[in-house]
Amino acid sequence: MMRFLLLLILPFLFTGLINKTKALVSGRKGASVFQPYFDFIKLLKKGIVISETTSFIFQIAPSINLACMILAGLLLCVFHFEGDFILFAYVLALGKFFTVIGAMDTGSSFEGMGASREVSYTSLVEPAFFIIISSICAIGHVYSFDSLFKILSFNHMTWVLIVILSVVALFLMILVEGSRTPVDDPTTHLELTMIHEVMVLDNSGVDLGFIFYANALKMLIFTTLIASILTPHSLWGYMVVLFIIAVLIGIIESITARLRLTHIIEYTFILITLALMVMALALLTMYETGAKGRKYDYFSNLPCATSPSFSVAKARRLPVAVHLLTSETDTTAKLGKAVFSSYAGVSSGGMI
Amino acid sequence: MKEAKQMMIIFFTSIILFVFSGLAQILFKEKYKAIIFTLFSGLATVLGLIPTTIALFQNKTFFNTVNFNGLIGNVDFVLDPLSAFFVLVILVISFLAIIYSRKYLEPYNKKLSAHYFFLGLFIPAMILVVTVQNILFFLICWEIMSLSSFFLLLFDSEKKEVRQTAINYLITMQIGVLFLFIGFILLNLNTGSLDFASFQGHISNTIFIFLLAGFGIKAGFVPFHTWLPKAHPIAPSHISAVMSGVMIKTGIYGILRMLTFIESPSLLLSYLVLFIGVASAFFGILYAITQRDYKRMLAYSSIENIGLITISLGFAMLGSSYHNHLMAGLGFLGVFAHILNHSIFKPLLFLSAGSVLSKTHTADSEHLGGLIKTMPYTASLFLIGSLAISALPPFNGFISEFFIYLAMLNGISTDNHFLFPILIISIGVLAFVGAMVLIAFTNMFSSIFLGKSRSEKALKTEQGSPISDSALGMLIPIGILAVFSLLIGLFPQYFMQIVINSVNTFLTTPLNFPTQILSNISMFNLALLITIGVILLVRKLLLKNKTVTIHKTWACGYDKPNSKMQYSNYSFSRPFLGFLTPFFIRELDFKGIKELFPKATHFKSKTIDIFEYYLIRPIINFDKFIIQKFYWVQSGNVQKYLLYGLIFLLLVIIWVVRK
Amino acid sequence: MNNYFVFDSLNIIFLAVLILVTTGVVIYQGKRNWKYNLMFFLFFISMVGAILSNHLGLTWVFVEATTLTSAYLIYQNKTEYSLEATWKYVFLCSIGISLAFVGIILLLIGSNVVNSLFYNNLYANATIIEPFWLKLSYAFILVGFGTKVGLAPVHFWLPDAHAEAPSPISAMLSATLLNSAFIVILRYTRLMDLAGLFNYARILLLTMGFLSVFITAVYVFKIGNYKRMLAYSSIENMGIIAIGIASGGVGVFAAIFHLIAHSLIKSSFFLTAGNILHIFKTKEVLKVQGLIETDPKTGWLWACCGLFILGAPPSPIFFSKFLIIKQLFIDKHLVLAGLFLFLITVVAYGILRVVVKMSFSPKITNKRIKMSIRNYLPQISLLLLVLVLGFYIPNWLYHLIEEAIKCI
Amino acid sequence: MAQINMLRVQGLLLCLITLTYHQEQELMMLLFLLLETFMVKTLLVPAFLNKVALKNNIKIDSDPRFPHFYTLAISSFILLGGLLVSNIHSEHLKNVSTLYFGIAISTIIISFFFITTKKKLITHVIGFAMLENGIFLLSFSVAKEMPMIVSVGVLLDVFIAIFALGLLIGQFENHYHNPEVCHLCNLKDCDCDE
Repeated sequence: MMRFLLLLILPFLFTGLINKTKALVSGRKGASVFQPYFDFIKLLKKGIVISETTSFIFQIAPSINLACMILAGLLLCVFHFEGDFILFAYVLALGKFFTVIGAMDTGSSFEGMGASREVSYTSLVEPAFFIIISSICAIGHVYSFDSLFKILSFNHMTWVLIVILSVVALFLMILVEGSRTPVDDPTTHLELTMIHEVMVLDNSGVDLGFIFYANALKMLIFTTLIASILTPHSLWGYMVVLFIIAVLIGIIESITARLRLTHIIEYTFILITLALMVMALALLTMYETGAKGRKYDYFSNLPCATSPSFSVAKARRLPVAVHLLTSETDTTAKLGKAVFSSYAGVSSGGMI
Repeated sequence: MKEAKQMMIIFFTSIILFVFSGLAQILFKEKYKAIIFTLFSGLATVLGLIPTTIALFQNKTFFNTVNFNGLIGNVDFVLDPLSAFFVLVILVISFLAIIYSRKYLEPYNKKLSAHYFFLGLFIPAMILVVTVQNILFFLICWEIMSLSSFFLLLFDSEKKEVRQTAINYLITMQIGVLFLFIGFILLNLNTGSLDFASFQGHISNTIFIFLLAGFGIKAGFVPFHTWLPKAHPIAPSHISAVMSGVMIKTGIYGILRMLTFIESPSLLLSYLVLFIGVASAFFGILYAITQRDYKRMLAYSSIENIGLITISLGFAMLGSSYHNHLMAGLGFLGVFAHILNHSIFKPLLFLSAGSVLSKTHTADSEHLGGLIKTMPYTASLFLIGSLAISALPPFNGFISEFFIYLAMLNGISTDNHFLFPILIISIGVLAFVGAMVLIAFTNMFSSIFLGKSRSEKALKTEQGSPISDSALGMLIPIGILAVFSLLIGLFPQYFMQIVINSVNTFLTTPLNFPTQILSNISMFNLALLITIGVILLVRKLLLKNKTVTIHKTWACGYDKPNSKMQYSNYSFSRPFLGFLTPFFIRELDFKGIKELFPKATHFKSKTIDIFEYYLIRPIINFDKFIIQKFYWVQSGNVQKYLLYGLIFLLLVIIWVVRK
Repeated sequence: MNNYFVFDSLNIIFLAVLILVTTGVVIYQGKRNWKYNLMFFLFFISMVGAILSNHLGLTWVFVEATTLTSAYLIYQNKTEYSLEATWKYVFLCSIGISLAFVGIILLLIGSNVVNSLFYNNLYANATIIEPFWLKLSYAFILVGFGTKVGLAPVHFWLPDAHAEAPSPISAMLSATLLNSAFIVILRYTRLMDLAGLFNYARILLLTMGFLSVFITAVYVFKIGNYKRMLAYSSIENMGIIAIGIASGGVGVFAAIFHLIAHSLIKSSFFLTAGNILHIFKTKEVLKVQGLIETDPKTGWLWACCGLFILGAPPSPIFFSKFLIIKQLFIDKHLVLAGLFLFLITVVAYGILRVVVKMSFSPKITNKRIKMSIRNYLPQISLLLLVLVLGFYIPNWLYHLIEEAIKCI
Repeated sequence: MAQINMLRVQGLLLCLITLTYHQEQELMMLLFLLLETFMVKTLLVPAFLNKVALKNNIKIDSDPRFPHFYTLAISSFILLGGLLVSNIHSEHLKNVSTLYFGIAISTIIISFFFITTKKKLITHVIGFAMLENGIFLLSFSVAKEMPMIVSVGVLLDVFIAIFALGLLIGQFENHYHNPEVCHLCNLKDCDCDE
């Protein structure tokens, strides 16, 4: 619950942190980390301009999008049941649906362009998300976020690898879904190269505020997901992860250029690759645990608590992050390197 | 026993009443035909619903044996939960379509006798198909269903394209029947009986594959789907709704009915079904994205949904094969839930698309746009349909997809090292398909209803006055479907009870209905609606006393944007389709812009189904090629005729003498 | 002493069909001149003779007589084309029938001891007849009477004659004449069966049957003349019946059933074609448009006949095709079954294309041509009969066919 | 016309054969056969054909592509083949008079040869008459009698057939001068051939 409240409060701090980092890296002092809050409040106070082409869709779309993000956060932090991550993904999709048709409602060629790009480039995120989550679920025989976070500790190298790959994949998803460099450049001034920003060209006032809020919230939701995987219980841990990721995004935005549009699809293919790696590792774990012919009814009870044959469940509950610091992780490093080098290879494609 | 008899009498009365209503309207004047037909078929629907609901909700089986002399012999008519479920869907959806048809057909100014007569055959034929338990009678009903729908397709028969497509449809159905022929004959040889009841344990893999092909052609499995996108655009919209919403599911019914006779399906079959499902879902939605004709696009989307149903069926079968009962149960739950849901939101979409068509007279989305201002109700209903079909909460489409995911997740816990990666990849494909549905429907909804109108002609009636929204007679049936769509999404824990008895006919131990999960979803969906309401309220409060300026769309400084510069259907989907090129063929007709002062040029693109291109066309061409080789035989020369006969005789004589 | 004419279950069925169809045709064609009536009567009588006769030689005489009596009827239109068709018909059929006579003589060579051409004598002594001559004679009989039946590869007169004859006569030719020649083949096949040569007979029948269906598939694929299309469809159906007879077992039942249904449907089909010819004055498919709008009754009759002849239920042809395929499966002739299915699909495509095009296209003429009730009544009543047969076969008919099978 | 004369000779020969080769046949039957061969086959049919030919101004069936010499040679070879067949002592042929059998077969084949190579329609009718003669001889070689009624029927049929064909040739004359077989190619399904 606490996390959910933080989630609702912190989005603008997150973007503020990113902006601050970028400013610092580029040698400026930069605005305060709380600047986005001020912007938001200012936007809420303003009146709005509506295009004559638009219909009611245009006016309700930002609000619905925001509602979807809030409820997605609710699902992630508070409201857990079997299969909640499916609902999670589809609620995010509902938000996207309305953002897109809201943009199309203006009849502007630029916003159509943005909408078209948005749906195209994020189309691979959902499959990757599902493959990763269900692979992890499969090994743990769990079907909800909370139990997923519970089982994600380790007593084995493969587990560590799984967690790392998942976190990397989720981090890449933040960049795609949040429209950050290298997929999109939020600070660009050329509409032809934009994705997310160009979709909201016509929104103003409250609606624009909602859109900013929803977008920041979306990034934070994915960040929270990462944080919950790494430190499921500690609130301070959560804050730390949040901080690290914001700074990381800031640094990446400072040192890389955005990709050529034709290469973005290739970039999102990395997500699928990572997801399939997670699946392969999960398969490996299945071989190792060798639990066969186990019958169980998941409606009645949760396996991680009761199933005696499940070795991971009985493992020490040590946060993975700690493990990362203490143990030798050659393989991990290699794998990480491979992932990042492929990513770098793609990014060298350059601008549009 | 007595109750069963009474129920079956009511049931038969309902069927006869349908046929009668088709006949009765012939006697009346053109003006009253629709009303008469609606009244009688309404009565028939109500009558039919009595035994159906009792069978479905009280988990009862009614049956009656009718003796047809001679070839057919005794025919069992059975209303068990499985049949009753389909009958329920057929009755309700057909009746809504009939109500809709009255206003829809009004502007056509045509003789309606034939149309309603065949509609009066089509509906009972579908009902009989799902209740009859005898090979021959089943095939008869099946053929009557195909034939009457063929005549219904011929409504606009002045157009050559309509006639060609209708023939194509009937021939494809004929090929399907031939597969069924083979399958049923093989079964009949095994059992020596025409009764379905005797099939228990006799359905071998070969037989099942033949039947799968036969039923699959009706259902629209890839690669047998090519009739579907052709047939739907030419059919009157309420017929498309019934065909897509109900008729193609009779193919699924056939497969399900056959499955009841199989103890535990073999792995080969299960994986085959799963594979077909995945292929249908993927290709269906891919081609849906490439279409600019919205009825074609909806037809392709039906293929995708049939694919989802089949995927779920595949999981159910895998569950039974691997003895994972929960997976099997959830799989079947997914099958029935999705059949139910699809038969709600697809007619919803087809009917609202029909409203657009009847007002604008064009099915090409590239000529539309901005209709939401002139037709707000139709637009909203289409939006609800789009949301539901994209499986977005809080509408019903999500519920069934949720079951499919759950079945899949449960399958993973089977701990089979072969099943695991296949299931995970299926999840990936399913999620990707979900993303593609989103693209397809945002695209179609936007290009029909949003933005500015792309063609002035589409916004005017024939008299030249601006078009208005559809008549209430058309909006109400669509509205009912939309309400169902929302209600099922909001309260799945109650509505999904409809299918539980049907699901249990496939399971040895009854499925533990996931009420808890569904009520969680229900709570969540309610919360979602409330949140949206609250935020909209907040927005309204914030905007109080603020200036709301109406202005032109910001075109990044460009001063004279026009409607042609909007993102069109084609341009919207282009970036996405860019990286799926191997899966479809796009023929471009574009000369390019040349010279300093270019002359007028044109651009035309056409998307071709690869199955049509690489599978169907070569077969047709090959036939033509072979057949043309023999045209010389009938040359008109008597001497040659005689010679052919003599040569034949000579060959036979030589053969006899040599032996 | 044997009777030259007998009644048994088999020829009663044929006779019933003959009478039904003839009644329909007579009602349809109305009043004609005495010469026509006389020839029509003689034609009818010779068919009755051919059906009822119990003697191979006598049957031959009657079958040849049908050719000669119908020649005049075919030549009614007195055009260049009808002349050509009549010539081909008389010439090819006479030669064919002569070959059949050779077949009879060959049978006599083989059946030295028997020296009788009564069917029951032949059946009784079937095993004594030398197989070599029996086989040869069967080949000649098949080619000979096959010419009349219209089995490929000796079917060539058929499309010409059917297309050029007046429609009532085409109906008679297709629905009755072919049957009366077929009955000889049926009876002869029975002899082969009794002599233990059924396998040989079946190979020949199957060959001719498949050739017939194939020929139809080839030509209806791109047909330009709707009466020729009907003629080809007759060839196809005769082929199907031959296949049914050849496959034996339940296929024989199917064949008889098919024969009945085909006669009833095809006669009404041809009579409807007569209506169309009357309205449009052309036999070309391309020039006939909008039948249903121009004349709804004819249009719907045309569409229904088209569907029924292709075996759309509740047409009995649906059952017969089902049963024939089943029999092919029972005998494990999987390739043949596949071929059969393929060919009937091609034929269905060809015929449907034409029928739908003619019936449902937009109309071109606005003139209304009045036709009397007798131009519809026969077709409607025949089709209703077919419809009833499709849903409900009365027990007595079922048994009659069962009995008839025993005569084969 | 030479061919019609040939038909007459054939008829006469058949008549002589009937006279010489009668076995224990009834007198009625013998008389009937004599009548048939002499009256119908020798006199009536050729006379009728002659009349048709004269009326329609048909003189000679000449085809530069296929000279009479070859017809003669090939016919002779067929006849030779027929004679060879008659010398086969096969078990199958034990109850057949082989000479007549062989000649009958060669007559039938020659008549088919005539029909399939000649162009004039009248020649086809002559060929048909020849075919019937061959068949008559064939039935004779089997030496089994048909019932009287059948024989009469056969005779009647054949005669009417020839009569009808002759009449039809007369009709052709109204449409074409000198009817040939190539005039009869109007009824076909496509123009793929010729």
